[in-house]
Amino acid sequence: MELTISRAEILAILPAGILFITGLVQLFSDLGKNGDDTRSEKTHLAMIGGAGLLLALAALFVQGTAASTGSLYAGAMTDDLFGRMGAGVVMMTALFCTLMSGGYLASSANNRAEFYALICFCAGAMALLCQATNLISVFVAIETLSLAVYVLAGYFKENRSASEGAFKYFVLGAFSSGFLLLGMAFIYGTTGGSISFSDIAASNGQGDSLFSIGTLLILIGFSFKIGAVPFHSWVPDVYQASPTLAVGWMAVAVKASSFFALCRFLLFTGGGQELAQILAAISVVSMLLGNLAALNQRSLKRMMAYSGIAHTGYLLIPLVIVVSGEGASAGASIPFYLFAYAATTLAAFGVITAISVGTDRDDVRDLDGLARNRPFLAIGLTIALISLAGIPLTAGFIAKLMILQGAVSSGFLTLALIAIITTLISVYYYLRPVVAMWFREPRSSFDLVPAPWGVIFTVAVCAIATVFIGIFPGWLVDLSRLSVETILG
Amino acid sequence: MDIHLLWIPLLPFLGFVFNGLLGRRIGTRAVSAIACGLPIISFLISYRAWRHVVDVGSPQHWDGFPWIWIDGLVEIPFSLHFDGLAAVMCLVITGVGSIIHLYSIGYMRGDPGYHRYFAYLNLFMTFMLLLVLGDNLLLMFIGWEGVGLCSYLLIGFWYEDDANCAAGRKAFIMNRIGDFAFLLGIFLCLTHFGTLAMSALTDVNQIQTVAAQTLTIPLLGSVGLVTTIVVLLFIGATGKSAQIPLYVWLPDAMAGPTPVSALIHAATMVTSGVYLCCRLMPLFQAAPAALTLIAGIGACTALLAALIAFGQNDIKKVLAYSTVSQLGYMFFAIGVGAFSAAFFHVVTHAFFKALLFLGSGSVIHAMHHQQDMRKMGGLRKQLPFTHITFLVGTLAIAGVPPLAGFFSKDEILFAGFEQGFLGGSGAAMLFWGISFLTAGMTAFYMIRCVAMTFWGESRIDPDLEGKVHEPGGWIGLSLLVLAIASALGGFLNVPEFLGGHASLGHFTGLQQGHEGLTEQALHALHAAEWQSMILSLLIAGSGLLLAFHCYGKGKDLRRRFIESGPGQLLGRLSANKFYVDEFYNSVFVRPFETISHLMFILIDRILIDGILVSGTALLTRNVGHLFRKMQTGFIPGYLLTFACGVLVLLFMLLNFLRQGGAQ
Amino acid sequence: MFSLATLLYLSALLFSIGTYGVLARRNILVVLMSLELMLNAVNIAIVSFGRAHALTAFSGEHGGQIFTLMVLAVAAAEAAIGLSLLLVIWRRWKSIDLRQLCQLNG
Amino acid sequence: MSPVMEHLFFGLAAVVATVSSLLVVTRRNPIYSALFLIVMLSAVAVIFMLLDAVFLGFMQLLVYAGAIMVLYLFVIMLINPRDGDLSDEGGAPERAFAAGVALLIFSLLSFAISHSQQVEKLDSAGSIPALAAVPDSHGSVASFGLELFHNHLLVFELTSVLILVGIIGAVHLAMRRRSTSRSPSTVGDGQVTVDV
Amino acid sequence: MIPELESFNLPVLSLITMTPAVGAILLSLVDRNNKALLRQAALMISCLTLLFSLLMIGNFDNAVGTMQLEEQHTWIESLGISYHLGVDGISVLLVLLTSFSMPLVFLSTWSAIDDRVKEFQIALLLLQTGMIGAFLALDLILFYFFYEAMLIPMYLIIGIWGGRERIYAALKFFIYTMVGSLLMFLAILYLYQHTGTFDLPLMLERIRSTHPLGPDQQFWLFSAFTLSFAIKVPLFPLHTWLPDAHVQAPTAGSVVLAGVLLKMGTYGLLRFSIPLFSDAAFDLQGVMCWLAIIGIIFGACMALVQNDIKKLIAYSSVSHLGFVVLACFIPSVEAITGGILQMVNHGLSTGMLFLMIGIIYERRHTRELADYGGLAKVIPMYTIFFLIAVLSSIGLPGLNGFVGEFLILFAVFRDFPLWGVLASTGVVLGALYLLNMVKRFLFGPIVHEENRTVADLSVREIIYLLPFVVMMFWLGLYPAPFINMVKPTLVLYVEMLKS
Repeated sequence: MELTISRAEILAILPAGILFITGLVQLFSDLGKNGDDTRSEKTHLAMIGGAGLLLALAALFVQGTAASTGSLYAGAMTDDLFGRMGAGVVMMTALFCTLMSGGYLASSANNRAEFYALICFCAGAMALLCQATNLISVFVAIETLSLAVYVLAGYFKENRSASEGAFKYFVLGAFSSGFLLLGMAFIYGTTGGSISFSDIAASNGQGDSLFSIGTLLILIGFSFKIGAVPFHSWVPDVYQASPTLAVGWMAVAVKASSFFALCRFLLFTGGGQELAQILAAISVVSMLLGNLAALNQRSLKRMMAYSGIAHTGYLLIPLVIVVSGEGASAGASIPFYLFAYAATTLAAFGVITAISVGTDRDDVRDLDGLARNRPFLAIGLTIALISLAGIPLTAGFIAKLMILQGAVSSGFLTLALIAIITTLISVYYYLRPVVAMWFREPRSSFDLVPAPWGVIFTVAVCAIATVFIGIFPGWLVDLSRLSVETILG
Repeated sequence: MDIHLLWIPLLPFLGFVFNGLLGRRIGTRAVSAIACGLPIISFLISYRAWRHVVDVGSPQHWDGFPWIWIDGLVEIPFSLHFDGLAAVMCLVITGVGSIIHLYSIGYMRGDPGYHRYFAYLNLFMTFMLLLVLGDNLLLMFIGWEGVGLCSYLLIGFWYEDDANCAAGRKAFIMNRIGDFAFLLGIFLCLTHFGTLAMSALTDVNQIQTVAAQTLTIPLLGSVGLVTTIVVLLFIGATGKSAQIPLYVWLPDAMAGPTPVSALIHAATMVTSGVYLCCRLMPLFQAAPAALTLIAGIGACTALLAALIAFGQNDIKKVLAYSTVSQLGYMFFAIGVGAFSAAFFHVVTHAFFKALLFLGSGSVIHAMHHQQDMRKMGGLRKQLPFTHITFLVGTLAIAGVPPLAGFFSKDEILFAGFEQGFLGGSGAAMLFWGISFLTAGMTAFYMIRCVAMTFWGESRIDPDLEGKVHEPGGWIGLSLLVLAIASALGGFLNVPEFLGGHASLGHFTGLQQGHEGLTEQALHALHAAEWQSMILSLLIAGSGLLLAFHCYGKGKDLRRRFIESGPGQLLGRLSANKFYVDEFYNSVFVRPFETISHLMFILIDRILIDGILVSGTALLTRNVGHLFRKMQTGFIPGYLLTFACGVLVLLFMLLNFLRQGGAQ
Repeated sequence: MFSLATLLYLSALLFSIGTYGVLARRNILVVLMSLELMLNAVNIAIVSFGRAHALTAFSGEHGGQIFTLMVLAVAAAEAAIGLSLLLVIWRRWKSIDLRQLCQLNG
Repeated sequence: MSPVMEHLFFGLAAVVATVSSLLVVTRRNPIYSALFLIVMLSAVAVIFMLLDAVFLGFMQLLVYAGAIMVLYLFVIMLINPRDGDLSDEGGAPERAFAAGVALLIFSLLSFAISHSQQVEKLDSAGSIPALAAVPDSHGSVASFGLELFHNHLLVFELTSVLILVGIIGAVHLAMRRRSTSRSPSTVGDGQVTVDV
Repeated sequence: MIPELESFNLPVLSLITMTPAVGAILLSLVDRNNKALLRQAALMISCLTLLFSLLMIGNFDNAVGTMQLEEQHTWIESLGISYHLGVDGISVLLVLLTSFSMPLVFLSTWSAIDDRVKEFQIALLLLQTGMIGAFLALDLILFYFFYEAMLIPMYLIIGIWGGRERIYAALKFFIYTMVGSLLMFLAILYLYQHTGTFDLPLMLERIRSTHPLGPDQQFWLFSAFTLSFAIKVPLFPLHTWLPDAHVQAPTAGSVVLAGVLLKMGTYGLLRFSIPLFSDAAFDLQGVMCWLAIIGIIFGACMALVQNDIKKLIAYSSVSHLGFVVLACFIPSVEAITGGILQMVNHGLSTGMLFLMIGIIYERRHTRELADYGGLAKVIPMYTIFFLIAVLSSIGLPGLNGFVGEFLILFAVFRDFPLWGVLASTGVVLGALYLLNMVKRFLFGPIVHEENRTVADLSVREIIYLLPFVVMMFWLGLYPAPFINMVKPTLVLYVEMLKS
């Protein structure tokens, strides 16, 4: 037995590898700085991160839209379009978060390289998670990213509520890891010792009750990560208390990578009607609870948390269809939705970051009259909210269109109807910030500091992307379709 | 393609546009010149067209352009038609209209809304002429509604006073109610005739085919189609021509300037209902049941209005009710089939009622807008000319030969007499009786009016004493012209038994000839006409005499009657217009408003907005609040939720699996 | 007695005990230990499955063991993070009672 | 080792593991819990070894009992809770409820295990000691290592990142630095407090 | 019609649709303090749009009843969505109405809006694109795009520049509209699943031939579509958002709302609900017509008891649009012609009324009827214009309102006499409440001293009111050219419905 690593394997690991190295470089370049330094913007860290992420993105798309390269590292990962898209979402998010970090962290006197490095490590793990094709790599990647996110959530350790949120996240996360692991154990056992997804799919264990339990437990593990009801409890608390940037990161990257992995996993294991019904139930409850609980929130971040739960519910609809075997092509809406959701959410969190810079406030009332003071930010947030509400001309609409189209054409009319009704409810709370920004007069007691350049850049790019995808979504739709088709080879 | 027909209505319209837009700038003199000049030119054109009709013997027609026109489906052109009937009407309108325009120069002098007034007046002429000339029912409807609009504007001319506006609005709405029925009638015509052209609606063959059909109406059962159409059109006419039940607006309409009352609310607009009936004579004739209804309503209106006129003290109100009463006469005539007589009365009525109104206007003008007759009296001395002309008008309306009213009224009464006694119709007999009685009452209340105004002792406000004097100029001239017309107008249509040729009736095509009758029958007819005439002369004469007595030497008689029980009752009812307005108010207007208000609060505010809309929102929010409360922030709770979630899902899955296994 | 099923029951039992610990205890330290218990319980299942499949497994004979090794690594890193978070909590609250951490809610 | 001995050892280890884990979750003082956890982990290591995973068993002892538990004890000592300082535990109803949930989870899992055809099939081949013997090299460092680096190289490398993240996180969270926070006056709501 | 232009083969419809949007983008580059330039530029852009619409009319063939000037490009191919525009008799007048009234609306905002001028002009331009696009779109998703895209600018217009209760009104407007449109969205997706296309002509054809819908399907789909449009109309009992929205919206918002936006509902009924699901439409004809009639009468009654002028006119819209809905559900050329004319008429008369109320509001800052009275003496010019608008709204023969009302009522009466009679009462009630309003508003004595010094119409105001008046007379006296444009389409349309 010889250790051989093929060119494809190197290429496949390259993006993640670049990210890990970038993280290390950032750590080293910040070594030995004294405490006062944490108030400066440290643009060089962002630059290193940006360069690394751009390199990683370049490396990611070296192979373009080429189909799967087959299993690499003895089935531990693959380098297919689906995975690349997932990794792409994650890395772009990481790029924007890195760019925004400097100004935000400096304002809270906590600008240390750890934040950047953790985001890079986390992004690397997520990229691998999107491409992982065996249980062990999925587990380790998930744990890596989770640990990084726990730390990011509690990054402001001087802040009581941030610590509280981080700890809640940690305890619940570890608890859910237990179930995830148990599920993996069951699957491993009932499929004749298979670890890689393709082996699992090829084995004859599917009909076994323990196998179903295993799939369900894995689903529960992922449900926790994506914040589906009833495993959502952490979401609002953590979102509210954590650093805004970390929340943006969680809201987009964690959810996106988990969804990519879950989708890949479910496409291989299937699950049958039983699991589909359970997923549908989770989806319905998530949509309802997320949207209803968001109605009365004052904290923007908390509102976004509940909205995130609701969006998880919407995103589960295509999974229901996939699992029920009505058509794998419905899965195509997941990459698209996540792209759209990433652009939209980043724009929103960019604005929330901008207003919480220096003050750490995120009340809806703090947006009063924003359209007068900062019309640019107001437009950005408005576009984001409109997109989240699924109103045309935005990416969110096309995403919702794809999901509902899938649901309708597979006969899941009830799900589609509930999605529609809850969307309607969501309009109310998405409009509240719009009302505050545009219809109310600025409150004199609240002065905004100028938004850091990274934030401005992020909001601009993401808002434009949201609208652009909303108007010309064709390419992304095609890409998503293609990517889902490549998973199964 | 006689396009000059278009100029008849168009010229006053130009006047309206010009005065309306620039009137304020160009000064009173120019306004008067334009406003009076254009109708006069219109009159001249009408005259020429009339000559043409007389000479050639065939009506003129202007094809116009398509108006509401969907090829093959609804084809309603904007085209004008000028035949004998229209010609006479046009001449009356432009003629009397021009005179009243001239009169207005004097009457309205110094009013701040001078140009506006003339603009409205011109606009009114336009619409009235359009009404007359319109070649189809819908075009007529433009004029129909248009005159209503002008009436509205002119009644409310002095809009600073709330009451005037209310009166204007009342007029418009009452008219609208009538128009609602009119419109339905138009729909029925269009549905069943396929067109609204007058030529089709008056075509006997077409009418016969339509007349065979019936309609089933809820509550009424099966009703003849033509009857329905005629009744609907007649309801439209009751609005415009102030018949029961829609007459209540006309007395209120006296809020407008007096020349307006003369032109619109006496001479022209209010008679358009009669004109409509005459226009569609063949159609009306095909619906005898409807005609009976019309006769009844006409007679009743005539009586009711006359009764009310007894108790009025406002000089214009008396004239207004007399107008209503005279209009009732006209409809009575139509009801008994005497279209020619009705139309003749329209013409003569236009003369003498315009004269009376203008006369009253002259008095009012002289009295500085005092209209209450109780504060007049003895004006004969100060206003001799007005007095004479007014008296001419009064005698004309009372039916004193050989003044205009005598001829027309006599014809009407004879028509009723003929149908009732010669034709043996019980209803017609009754209606004739009413009308006959009314003729006497007319004479009485008109003399009462003259007496209270011009005769007896002066009751004038001491402040005005000495300031009252005859208005000269245009006002005098107008009165003179109209007095002559009132005196001689009757000779337009002298009946055959008096040696005339009934020329107006023949010219308008409304008078049926007696060609079919034998010599003997004709003789009998003439005899009956003589009888009827004598009867009507008697009743008019007794009315006059009684009035002369009561308001001359026999004051005691009058006082005794007034103080007697029936007298008091009648007096109160009459003075309060038989409480009809109050009745309408409490039965229709106020309940409607109250119900609307209730609906607004109950349905809109409470049910829809409150319970359905806000209720849903509130429910959603509260459920959301509940979900919020579930988020306690307590870690053990979260963990427990998590574990329970796992449990539930596991249980669900195993349950599904078991069921799947069982199958 | 020493069958795969027995091992799995044992694993499930230990897992449930760990779950009980997490759910019932209010002392953060004990909760963390219970979490370790749960992971170990699963490890037993993985290793026994691996042993049962040792000669036929698709993924090589040591698949289960290697999986478990990774879990060990994860458990170690998790413990590190968990304990440092515990320290942060201790510094802020001077308490390691789980119930104290309930400022965030709604 | 003879099968009988194996059965005996297994039974012993299973009982020890169960009892000690029960003690872990029921002891009020975390020090006792930690100590019983060590016992439990050792018992698990024994089970691993009985399952022909010798190397793993040692790793279990090294990593868990050796490293992780030391960390726990270290933290316990750092916090130094005395008996009196120990916070109250939840009341009996809460504990009963938790026990009920745990019991239900156990019964559902057992139900699934007992109904699994796969497990049944594997069991029909006999109990673990009776299974076809694995090669001697099974579970040894060499063969374990070879497989690890051939089949699971990626994961192995990823684990290094995992541990790196753990270290960075732990350092960032646990390290006390010179106060860098803004002065308390600018802090709103009293949520941000100065590092101690 | 104009050969030179045709040979150019300009994408006229796209030009009409996109000009305002492009203009909005250009406008966003202008300095926000340069209000004059902003205003003039917006006006120019809308005039340009009007010019393009006239070009469209020039190229529009009156003899053809099918879609004309069609433009079809692939857009989102993978989702089956295409960029498909086309105009026929149903939409041509509405497009014209929109592009006709927008320049006037822009002109009216010159003095009314002084705060955030830039945003306002941009919002209005975007709104215009949305409206025109919705009228022209032949792809259901494209239609939905535009249909929803109108919401945001309108929402902002009400919310930012509105009255005291603007936030409530804007939200109510938005949510109400969303309720319907989201269900319609679901129905659109279902249709796609059923027919395999979003393209309206293709879908119609498939539903009528190869992919017929079952009765249940028809019922639910029809309900979903119609709910959406009924809210937009608004049909009783879904109307309560309208008074609030109107009262709170700034003048331009009210004008656009009443003038064009409400027509989206009736247009949608004509374009989508009825032809796509003609069986269900036929089955539910009774329900819809009764609702329309209740709307006519109820709206009138409500208008009668209002004290706020805008609210009064809002309720009058409910009443007037009841006629249109009624017409939509009577399958005859006359009725639908009348319906389309009535849409235009309502746009003109109510639009003008709102403009005029805006003018007086600028001077007196109140909309309570009780605060007015006696204005006719002070502002005679205003009074004349106002009266013309009111009379047009009342449906005075000779003005535009009558033509549409007549055709509708006639056709309804011919086919369904009872409905015809009931609906005709609206004519009487209309006169009642409007004249009531005029009396309290313009006539009577001057009670409030402030009213003595109100300024009469300025030249600019006359300039933007005059086109309305001209159109009112044109449509009232010589509607034939407009009817000719509409008729061939409707003949085909009714044939299709009846088959």
